[in-house]
Amino acid sequence: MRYALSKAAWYFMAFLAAVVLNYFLPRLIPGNPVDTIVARMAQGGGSEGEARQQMYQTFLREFGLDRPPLEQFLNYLGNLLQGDLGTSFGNYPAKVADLIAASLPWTVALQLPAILLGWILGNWLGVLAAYRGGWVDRWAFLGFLTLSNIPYYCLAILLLYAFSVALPLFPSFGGYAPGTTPHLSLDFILNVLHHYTLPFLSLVLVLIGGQAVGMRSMAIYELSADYVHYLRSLGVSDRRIVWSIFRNAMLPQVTGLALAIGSLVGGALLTEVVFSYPGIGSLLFTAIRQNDYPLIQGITLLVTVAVLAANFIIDLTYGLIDPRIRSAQVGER
Amino acid sequence: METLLSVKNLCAAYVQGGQRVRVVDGVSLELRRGEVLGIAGESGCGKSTLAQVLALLARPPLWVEQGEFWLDGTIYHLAQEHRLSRELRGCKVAMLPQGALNALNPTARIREIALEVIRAHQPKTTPQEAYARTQERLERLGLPVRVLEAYPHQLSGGMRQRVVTVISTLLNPKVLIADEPTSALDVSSQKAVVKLLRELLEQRVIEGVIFIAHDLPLLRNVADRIAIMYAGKVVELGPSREMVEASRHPYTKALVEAVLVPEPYIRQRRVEGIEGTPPDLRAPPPGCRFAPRCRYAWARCRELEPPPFGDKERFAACWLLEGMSA
Amino acid sequence: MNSLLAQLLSKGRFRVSVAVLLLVVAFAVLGPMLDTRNPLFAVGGRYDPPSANAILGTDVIGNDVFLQLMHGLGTSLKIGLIAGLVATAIGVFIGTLAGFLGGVVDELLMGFTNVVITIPTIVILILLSVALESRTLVSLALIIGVTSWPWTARAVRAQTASLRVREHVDIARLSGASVFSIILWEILPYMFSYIFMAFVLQLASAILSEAALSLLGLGPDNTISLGKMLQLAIQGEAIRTGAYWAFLPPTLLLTAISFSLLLLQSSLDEVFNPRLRRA
Amino acid sequence: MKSLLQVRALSRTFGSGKRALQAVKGVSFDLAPGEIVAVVGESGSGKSTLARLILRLLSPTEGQMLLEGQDVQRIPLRTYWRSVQAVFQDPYAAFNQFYSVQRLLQKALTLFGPLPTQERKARMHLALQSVGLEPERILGKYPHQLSGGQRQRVMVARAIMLRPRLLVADEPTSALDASLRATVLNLLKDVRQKHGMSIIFITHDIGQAYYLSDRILVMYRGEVVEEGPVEQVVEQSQHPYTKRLLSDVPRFHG
Repeated sequence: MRYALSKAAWYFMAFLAAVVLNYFLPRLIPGNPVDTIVARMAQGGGSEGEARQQMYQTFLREFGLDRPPLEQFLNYLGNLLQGDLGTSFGNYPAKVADLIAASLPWTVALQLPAILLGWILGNWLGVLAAYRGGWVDRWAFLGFLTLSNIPYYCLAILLLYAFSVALPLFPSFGGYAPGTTPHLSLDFILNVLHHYTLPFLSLVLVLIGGQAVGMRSMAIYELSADYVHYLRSLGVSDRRIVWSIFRNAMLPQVTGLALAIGSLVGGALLTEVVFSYPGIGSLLFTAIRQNDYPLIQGITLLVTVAVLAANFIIDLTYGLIDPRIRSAQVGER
Repeated sequence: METLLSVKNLCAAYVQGGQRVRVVDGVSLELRRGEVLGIAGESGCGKSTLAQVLALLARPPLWVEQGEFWLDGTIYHLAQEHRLSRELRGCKVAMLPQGALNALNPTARIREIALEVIRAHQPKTTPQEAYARTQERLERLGLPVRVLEAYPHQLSGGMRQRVVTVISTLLNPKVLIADEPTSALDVSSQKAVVKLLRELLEQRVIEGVIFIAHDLPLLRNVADRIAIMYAGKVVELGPSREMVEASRHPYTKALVEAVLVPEPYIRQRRVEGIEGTPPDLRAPPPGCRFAPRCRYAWARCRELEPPPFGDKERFAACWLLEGMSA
Repeated sequence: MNSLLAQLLSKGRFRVSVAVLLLVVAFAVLGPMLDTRNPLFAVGGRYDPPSANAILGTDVIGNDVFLQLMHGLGTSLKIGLIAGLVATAIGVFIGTLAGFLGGVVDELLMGFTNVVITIPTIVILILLSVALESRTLVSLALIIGVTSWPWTARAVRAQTASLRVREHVDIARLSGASVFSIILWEILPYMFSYIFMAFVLQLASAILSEAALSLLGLGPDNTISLGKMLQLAIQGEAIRTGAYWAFLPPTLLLTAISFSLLLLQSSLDEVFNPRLRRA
Repeated sequence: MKSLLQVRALSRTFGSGKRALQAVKGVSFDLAPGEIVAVVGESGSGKSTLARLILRLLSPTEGQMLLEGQDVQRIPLRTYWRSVQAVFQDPYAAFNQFYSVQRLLQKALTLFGPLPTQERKARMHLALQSVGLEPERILGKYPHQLSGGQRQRVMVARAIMLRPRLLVADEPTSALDASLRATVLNLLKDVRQKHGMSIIFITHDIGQAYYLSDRILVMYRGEVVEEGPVEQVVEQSQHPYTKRLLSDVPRFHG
């Protein structure tokens, strides 16, 4: 219990640090931030005249620049607690929270299946390679290594060029055909899947490679452990031994899965950018181009919270899964 | 007495990078039914490698070059049968390793490990049956049943080693190969493990033990007979008491003399260790391998390898003994 | 030491990765020496295909792709090098201090490290980059370095903590050595191979981070880098218009660098940690 | 006779709260100049913690130590370590594998501040010779080029080169083959004879304690449960723990 509380305390501090960073960094821009921001936005081709004036007033209020600094911060925290992330510059007067809510499902739908499938297939293939050994292992390992070492956005670019430009099998942008509105029909679903294939593949291949490389080396490491020799000495078959190894090696891999899910939102922003696929990544890309600070802040905060939550859950459950952690050592040596 | 296990002219070598280092060189031994045979020597004398070979665990880079292996009347040619049926391991010969903590899967409970071992040979055993058998065995040996639910790290060092002993003998192997099973333990835990081994022999769970250790006083108490190894060869063999009280080989004598025990004679004189180190087995010296460290060595020792003098019950390989009848 | 080198050289993976890296570095160092033209100066029209004039064609604004590649590669490598060194140095510093001193210092430093670890790097990168008025090569490299040390610190701490209780450290203390001298002479030599591998990983990840940031539109100003080339190509629709010469070279080069660095790391890992080798 | 070292109610606790572990509990004893005292105990008895406390590699939670009547807290560490040195269990681990014997010895000599090269050389040679090693052949060697016995000899040479008044030997033989143990213990005996230094010999092996020491302290769960001259403790032990310990040691002769 003390363990859980102290962990919670550390995570709360991390969260506070993130919020503080999130709050102060954009305010480090010299001068009156609202002036600067609106001016910068105007360069990016914003609105004119009265609309500009109205925006100016909104942001002045949101930033609360007429108040003392501490009050500004508390004000920000208050809004945050109510789920109010402010108003977007770029898509004025849309609320940041609404924009994010509209994009998030696309990101989750793209990444969650990719992470799960990549994790399952990758671990399975990794153990298989380690167990088989010989040339199977050598070539499989080389394959995994290649896949896992390609930067995921480079693979995305290569796939996009190969299968939608050079060989036009798949659409080259968007989440569904332009001009259609999302509705529930077989046609539309097929259309969505058609758009989904390439981005999904580009993620899943890299994930399989990474998981398999990790799992393989862990399995090989375990294969030379004393307890494996002991089981072997008592006639336990290699097949059964691989099972125990798999179980032992899975523990760290489970945390990997949780982390991957936690960092899902911020993990592959560029896939969406490359494929012009709707989602958080594309949203952020546009926000950065338009200097849309409230939106950028909202997204980074979301990414942080997701990662923190995943880490916190891992820390709490890891002790339950692994008996070795449960009994911490006392004393210096 | 009846012979349970015997090896004849066993040679084993590590082969790596084109280099062949023979660490077990022409060893012949017999283990009788109901007996504990001790094997002693300094580190690097080949006793642990011998244990690996006897437990049928030799795998590259360790190769068995030659040797007959008789077990309960059946012969196995170790050099050819590399994948020597895993059915033998655990069932006919079982290994009792040194570090019990590392020998047990850290994430498995003791009952899960026991189940794994039983299922390796009787695949249809249900967890309940395995549990009941292990429980019964623990009770019969006077060990607490609660260890079944424990994880390895939750047991004390001494208890862990006894639990490993029980797991190794779950399938009633004929021969137990114990490789320094007590070296990491305190004397009281040592005693408990030794008592357990005796118990297992008396209850006929196992029929013979080969006990490998560097600790002569311990072997003197555990083993019925002791073989002394030096540089891959057995240099002397005999009943435990005689080996200590009336050893023949200068190496055995030096080992016995270097022993420090809380017995009054120790404080009355200066105890000397053995100078020098065992030879490099990549280039063993010609003649007697102990000659470079031997007080009594003369020219012949450095040229010709001494054969065993005596009979197969009591022999020593030293030129000093030539002409002495057994 | 020599036997380690011999082991490394006998590994195909090691030889391939070192060869690729040498070629890449030679291209980045020698290229701009031989061809001194300004890469930010247009030499042709929009997406001119490869020709004698520009061997890899031109990009969306008419710049010579080959020339940009040489200079962009240099920028990317510089950023990777600076960021990798900074991250490794901070990580080693914090890790050894926490691991060696233990107690409250350890708890505070590791607490801090865990806070930094859990805040996603990309977030800090984005926020810092947004806040900067202008992003130079050096400032970008520093930002990447300052945000990516925690993993190194954690691993170095674990290693230090296990080295600290070794007897030669006690012997050094009994010879009157100071904390600083013990860390320097008794701990670090044992971790040298490990730190080098950590640096290789940091280098690779820093180069990729630069590319990722540039792709999001947060690359260094007034210069060209592999990431910025990609961003220009994507924004300029090079992929969809089939101007492969504008995006394939930086993509393949990034892949080759990342691949060979990680390959190098994995072959080093196998030599330094014999248990990973197959019997 | 005046005591060299007086240990008074020394305690050390690790951790705090429920997890607290008192490794050493109120240990007191005196050590005369030139005396060899063995501290015998099984693993977890706190004997190694006691050794580290005496070496001041660890600070006590309670208690006091006096070296020649002076509270050790008042003695600067570097001065203290000129008087109190150590030999450890694993002679391989006690070496930094990157440095030669010469460098190991030279580092130890820095405790005396700057010394002329001639003087340093002379001291190193003398120390190595007194443990039966040839300086010319050993000084340039790296630990992996030495045998286990040679390594432990070098560690003893390092300690006696500093001419300490007290040598703490923490299980100096347990990583060595049985055939080498007597050799190392004899070395310690001779060192005492020649230099008159006191030795605290930490061991789990009552046989070795019996051979080497004048007095024995038996430790059990952090406390000294029995103390006395060797013959008395071994032949007429009083405490049930000591009796059990002795009865569990396998008989060798008879």
